[in-house]
Amino acid sequence: MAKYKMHLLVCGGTGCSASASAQIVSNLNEELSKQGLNNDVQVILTGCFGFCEKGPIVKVMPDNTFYTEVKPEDAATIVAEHVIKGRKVTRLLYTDPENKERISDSKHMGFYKKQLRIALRNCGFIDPENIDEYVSNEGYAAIAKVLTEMTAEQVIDEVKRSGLRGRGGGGFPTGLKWEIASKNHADQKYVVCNADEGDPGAFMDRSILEGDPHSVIEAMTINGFAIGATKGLIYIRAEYPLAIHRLQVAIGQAREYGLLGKDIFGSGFDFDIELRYGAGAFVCGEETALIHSMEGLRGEPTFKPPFPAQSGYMQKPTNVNNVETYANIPIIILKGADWFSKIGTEKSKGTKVFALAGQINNVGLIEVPMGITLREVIYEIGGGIKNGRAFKAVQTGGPSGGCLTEKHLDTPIDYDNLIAAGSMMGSGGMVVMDDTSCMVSIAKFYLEFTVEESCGKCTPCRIGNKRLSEILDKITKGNGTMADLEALRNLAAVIKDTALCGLGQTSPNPVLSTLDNFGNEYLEHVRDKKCSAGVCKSLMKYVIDAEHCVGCTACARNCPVNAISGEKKMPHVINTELCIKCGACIERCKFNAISIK
Amino acid sequence: MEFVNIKIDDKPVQAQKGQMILKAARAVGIEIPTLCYYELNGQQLENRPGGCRVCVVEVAGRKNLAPACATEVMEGMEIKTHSLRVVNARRTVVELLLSDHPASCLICSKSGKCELQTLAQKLGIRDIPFKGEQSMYKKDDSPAIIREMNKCIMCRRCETVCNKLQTVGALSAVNRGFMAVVATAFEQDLAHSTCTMCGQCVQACPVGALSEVNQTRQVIQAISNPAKTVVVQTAPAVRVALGEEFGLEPGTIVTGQMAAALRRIGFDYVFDTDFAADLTIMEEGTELLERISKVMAGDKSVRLPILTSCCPGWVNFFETNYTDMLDVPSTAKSPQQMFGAIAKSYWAEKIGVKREDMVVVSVMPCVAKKFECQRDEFKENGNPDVDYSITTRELAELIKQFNIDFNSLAEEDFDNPLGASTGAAVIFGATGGVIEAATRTAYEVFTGKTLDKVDFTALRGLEGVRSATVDFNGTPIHIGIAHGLGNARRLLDMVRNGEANFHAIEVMACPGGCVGGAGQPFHHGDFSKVEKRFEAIYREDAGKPIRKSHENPYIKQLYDEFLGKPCGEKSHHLLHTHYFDKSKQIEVEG
Amino acid sequence: MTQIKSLADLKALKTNIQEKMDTRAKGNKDGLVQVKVAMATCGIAAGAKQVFDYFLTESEKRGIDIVLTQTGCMGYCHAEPTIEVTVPGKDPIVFGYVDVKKADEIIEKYIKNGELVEGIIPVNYETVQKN
Amino acid sequence: MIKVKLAEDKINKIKEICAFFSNKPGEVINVLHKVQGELGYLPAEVQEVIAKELNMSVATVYGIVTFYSFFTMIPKGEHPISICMGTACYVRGSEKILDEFKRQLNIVVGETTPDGKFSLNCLRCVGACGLAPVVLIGEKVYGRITTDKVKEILAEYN
Repeated sequence: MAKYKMHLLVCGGTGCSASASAQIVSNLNEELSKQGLNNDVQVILTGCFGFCEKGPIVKVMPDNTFYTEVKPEDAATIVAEHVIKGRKVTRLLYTDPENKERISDSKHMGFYKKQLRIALRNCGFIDPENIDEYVSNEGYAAIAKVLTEMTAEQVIDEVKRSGLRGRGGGGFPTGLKWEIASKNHADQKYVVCNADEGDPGAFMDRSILEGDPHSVIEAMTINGFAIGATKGLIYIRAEYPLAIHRLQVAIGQAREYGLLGKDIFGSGFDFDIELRYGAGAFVCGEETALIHSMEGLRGEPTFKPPFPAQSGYMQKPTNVNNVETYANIPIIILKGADWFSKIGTEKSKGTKVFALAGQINNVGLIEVPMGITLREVIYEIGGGIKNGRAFKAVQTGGPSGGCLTEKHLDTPIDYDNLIAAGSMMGSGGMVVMDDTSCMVSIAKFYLEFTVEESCGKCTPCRIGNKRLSEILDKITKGNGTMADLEALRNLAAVIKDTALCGLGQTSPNPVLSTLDNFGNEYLEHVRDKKCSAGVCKSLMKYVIDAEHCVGCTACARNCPVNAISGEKKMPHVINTELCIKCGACIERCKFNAISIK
Repeated sequence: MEFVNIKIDDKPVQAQKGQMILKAARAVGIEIPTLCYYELNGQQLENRPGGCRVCVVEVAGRKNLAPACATEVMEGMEIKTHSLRVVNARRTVVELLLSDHPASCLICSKSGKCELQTLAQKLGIRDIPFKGEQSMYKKDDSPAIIREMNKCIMCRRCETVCNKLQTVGALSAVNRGFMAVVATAFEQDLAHSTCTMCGQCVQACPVGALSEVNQTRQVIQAISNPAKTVVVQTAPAVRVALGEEFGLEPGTIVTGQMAAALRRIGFDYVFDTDFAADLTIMEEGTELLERISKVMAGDKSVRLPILTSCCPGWVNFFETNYTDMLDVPSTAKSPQQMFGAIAKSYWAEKIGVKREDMVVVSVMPCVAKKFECQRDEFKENGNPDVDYSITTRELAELIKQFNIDFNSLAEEDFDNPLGASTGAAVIFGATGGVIEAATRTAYEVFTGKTLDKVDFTALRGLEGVRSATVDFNGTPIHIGIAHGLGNARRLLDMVRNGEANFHAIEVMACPGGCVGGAGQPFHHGDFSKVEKRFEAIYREDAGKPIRKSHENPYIKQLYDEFLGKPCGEKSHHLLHTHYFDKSKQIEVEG
Repeated sequence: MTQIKSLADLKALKTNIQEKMDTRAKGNKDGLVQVKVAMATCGIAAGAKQVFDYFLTESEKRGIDIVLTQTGCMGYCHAEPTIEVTVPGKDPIVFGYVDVKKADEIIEKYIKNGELVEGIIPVNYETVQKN
Repeated sequence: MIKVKLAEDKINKIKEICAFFSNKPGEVINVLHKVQGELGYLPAEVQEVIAKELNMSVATVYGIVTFYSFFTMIPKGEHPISICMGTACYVRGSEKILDEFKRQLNIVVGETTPDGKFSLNCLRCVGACGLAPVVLIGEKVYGRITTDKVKEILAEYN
């Protein structure tokens, strides 16, 4: 078999496929065989390049030429010019919008890549269970620098100037948090890594711990030095066995190298880390609840002040940061605050990792600079909506966040803009929804989550959220009234205003944001008793279209409750009294004769 | 003291630095309603979970409302306690609580004294806009305490009292979210838990979720049964608290009106537990002196200190937690039980009534007494020495049921002989009182000298753990005192670990002693009421013509006619008891 | 393992490791093929462990020298399991939806022959330069 | 005296675990994790022993066990089934999958089938969002599930 001299990579991502990438492949193959080059050049369809805006994309290897907006009829030119004559097809090259220059080598057009990996810099590159690989990638160079060249004040100053804000959701300035903890004097202080990632649909912390555990260990050590703590604790979900295993391995290796323990780098500074396990309580992501859980108590939040920086774990000053925040620290120390603060927006520096999920083509873990727009995330990186359906909303911030819609697509993503839009950054879950999602049901889903995860300590969260979810349930069952809509809004406002902890205070956000952005959908449920998305079972009716039904009996045979009747080869009928709306009949019908009304 | 300048409702206020908004406001007469907040001033007990959110206030510059109970005053703070936003939020919070609370106020034991009911009235709530699922729990009928957790509002007062004040650990918050409730381990009945029935949870509960087993009906039935001779005894602490139920100031002494009311209700004999308290001193005092002299003589079979055993909550506590020390407490029964035993033997014989035709009712400041009188060892052929034990609150209820105008009653005396008592008996109602009463008698017996001054002020006070040494004419007697079971645990642990040496220790389960008992009128966290009752106890003592138990002429008569001598054979049978190991032990299965 | 007690120790260790890596992977005609399997929870859930084991046994059976390592999440959850293959002298290529069948194809076609197979995931991110 | 009965090996195992954590009440969550790992679940008797060893009230232990959803007092089925109800799975129809499992097994969430073979539970996000909707049976992950696959998946265990 021949070894190919050249490869033509044609983007087969959904966005590009829609604009005829299959045609491009076949045209290219046709041209190549005409020229007798089939054995020298291989054409292959690939996954999405993440540049759908300029698709379809054809990349020529090994010279890395990157053709954009290629049409099937360009195939002949590419073969004739580039493959045979070795001349790049200038008109298909990407034009830099800044200086209007055509760029031929994709190595010089990294900027098209919307993603920048800082926190995830080592994930997927190094073997997380081999400390040597971390070290060879500048690992532990930051703590070395800190312990041999810097004072605690300088470290705090560097982190402050970088503009890094907490990646766990709240966005509190990390440097400031460290400074407060450093100023509270005590015989013992603690550094805590919050790895109790609980947002359903967010898994970046787990990925970092599984892919790059040493970066967190190194950062916690830096944190310990900065605030004067010698003990670190990682509070991690018990549901993450692999992350726990990799952390244990990493801590063991760091100890062997003397990077944890006594007298690190001969500096006289001691630091060590222990693991503490969560046990399935979302509220333990809240720092006071987390601390109580580590102390062996029910994970109930307590009011602040006192803040953990004053009185935290074992009543000692404690600094709590989340995994992603820590993952940024070593590189900030190495490359400096100035470098970091150039990335992102004015008030939100650096990058944010998002877990892109839901009805989107490229479900995945992405890291983007702050200030990117939702449109870029969804349509470029995410490759657009699955099955070519219409975009409806994207939910950020998990149960504490809200839904963003069409009108927010071009809003730059940062802490403050998301809050202004009625959502929040949260830990970085980003769930994309299409027109098959019912927004009332989505609000109900989140409220049911909050009800289940509420600790039950304060009235607004314990009873208020329960009532909110009951009203939503009533609406999805078709029993809602206009007064209920009013009640939802008022109750939501009081819960926000009176709940004890962050979980309670933000729990009405999914309701408020869907009310604001999809008010008509609520009205439709309440007034017209209709659910356009076809989600709310009580508001749906399954009917068989007599014109399309051929009487194959497939539906009747598969109906679990025998609600479908009819003679063979005659149109069937669904008894709506018996129908449980399970959808089994629709799945079985080969004639599209069954529909939801 | 440092101060900060703040504004509350536009009024400039100088508040103590470090103080919470709630207290700063109360100090200047601005009332902010609370529900979960519960403090026993001076008893190191504070329940401040910040959970009910009723006390929220608006603080300028803060994005959400602040709980006044848990927000510290800061220089320049501007606070609005009753803005529209605050009142709306407070109202919604109370409406939410009501939406998960049975609206059975008409028949609720707490009706009229319920803090939630009062709050709903104050806020003018006439409708509960939120309908939905209500929490349902099985009713728990223990021998003394009823738990109807459908009514629980998760204020956590009971949990805090049970764990922090009493260190009993019977209760904990369980489950979470809407399902969260305070319960025993595995949500069993209290009877199957480590509960001591001290009832401080009942005293603390702002609503009707926790209440005592009410026996007023049984009492009325007994009284109206002509075949029964119904005898009533009243504990010392009742007379200084009962008046509160009729609008009198805490600490008002109503002994005479109480005796009169009991007669109006129809009790055949109105006696006094104080008589039995004097008897207790005779027995316990003798036992104390016997043990001291044996120890002094080098007898290794007896141990010191001797622990008082009047308090049934305390007895339950050591039977569960100090099973290695079951030989240490005095074997003397409590005054309630001594009274019952004497009434159903000596007195029944004397008036020619058969034991089974006599009904003994006790009025107690206590919930645990209900449990005590049901103990098997206090029964003869199934017939209890004390048939019914009712609380101060239940007595008030009876008086109201009989439409007696309590405040206009003329004072009457107790009947004799079992109604006669000394000042030493009265002080049983306050922490330190039993041991002081015992000291008055033991001193004279031990030294053979007459006490000039009967007031042992060193033994008095409201500090949780106290100790004093009394000079018995050259022999120093070390005395320890604890009230509140948490304090008792601290003291007992010191004894167990050999860190403290005492001859005698008095323990009362409730803070302040019986004056702060769980059966007393609800103080709703205002401990100054208990302090006033405490002071009244000593006033009552000071006003008594006889102040030493052994000088009570009817006690002398009882020994002469019936018992013989203290700690004699008859006493041993009637007036002494023994203790059981109620601890949990892990055992290998199979 | 020796303890790292100074900055110099750390630098020496780093140089040592990097040299080892260079000799086994870079430019060198006789360099080895590197295969990294993304083995975070999602990858493993999708079957990455089987793929890893397959490469391990098959490379031996078929007499191809490869450096096989595990790594963390590459971010392409939609295409799990994912692997990265670096043939000496060529840019690393990421393949998605790798099962045992695809792994066989990758060994036979790409590793042995330089022929690409379907399932390539173009790397769509930049990674920060660490120094 | 109230007797709490438990098999000797279990008592010893629990005591050993408690001792490993120095019998400190603050370590109760670690202890519960380990004990559940060993015994599969945390029945009342087991909590009694833990409370005694750590010198804390059994009500407190129970309060902790009931707070954290990871701890269970009911033995799980031979093949515990967990349906991911994370957002990504939810928007891709995990509720329908759950309904189908309930229908096939004729149990509700939190129950175990009478033969002890299967138990059904929900969990929040296993982090395999790319494979949504996801179901776990024991350690095995099933991704991209549809309702009609439920029957055949269950058949694997019969």
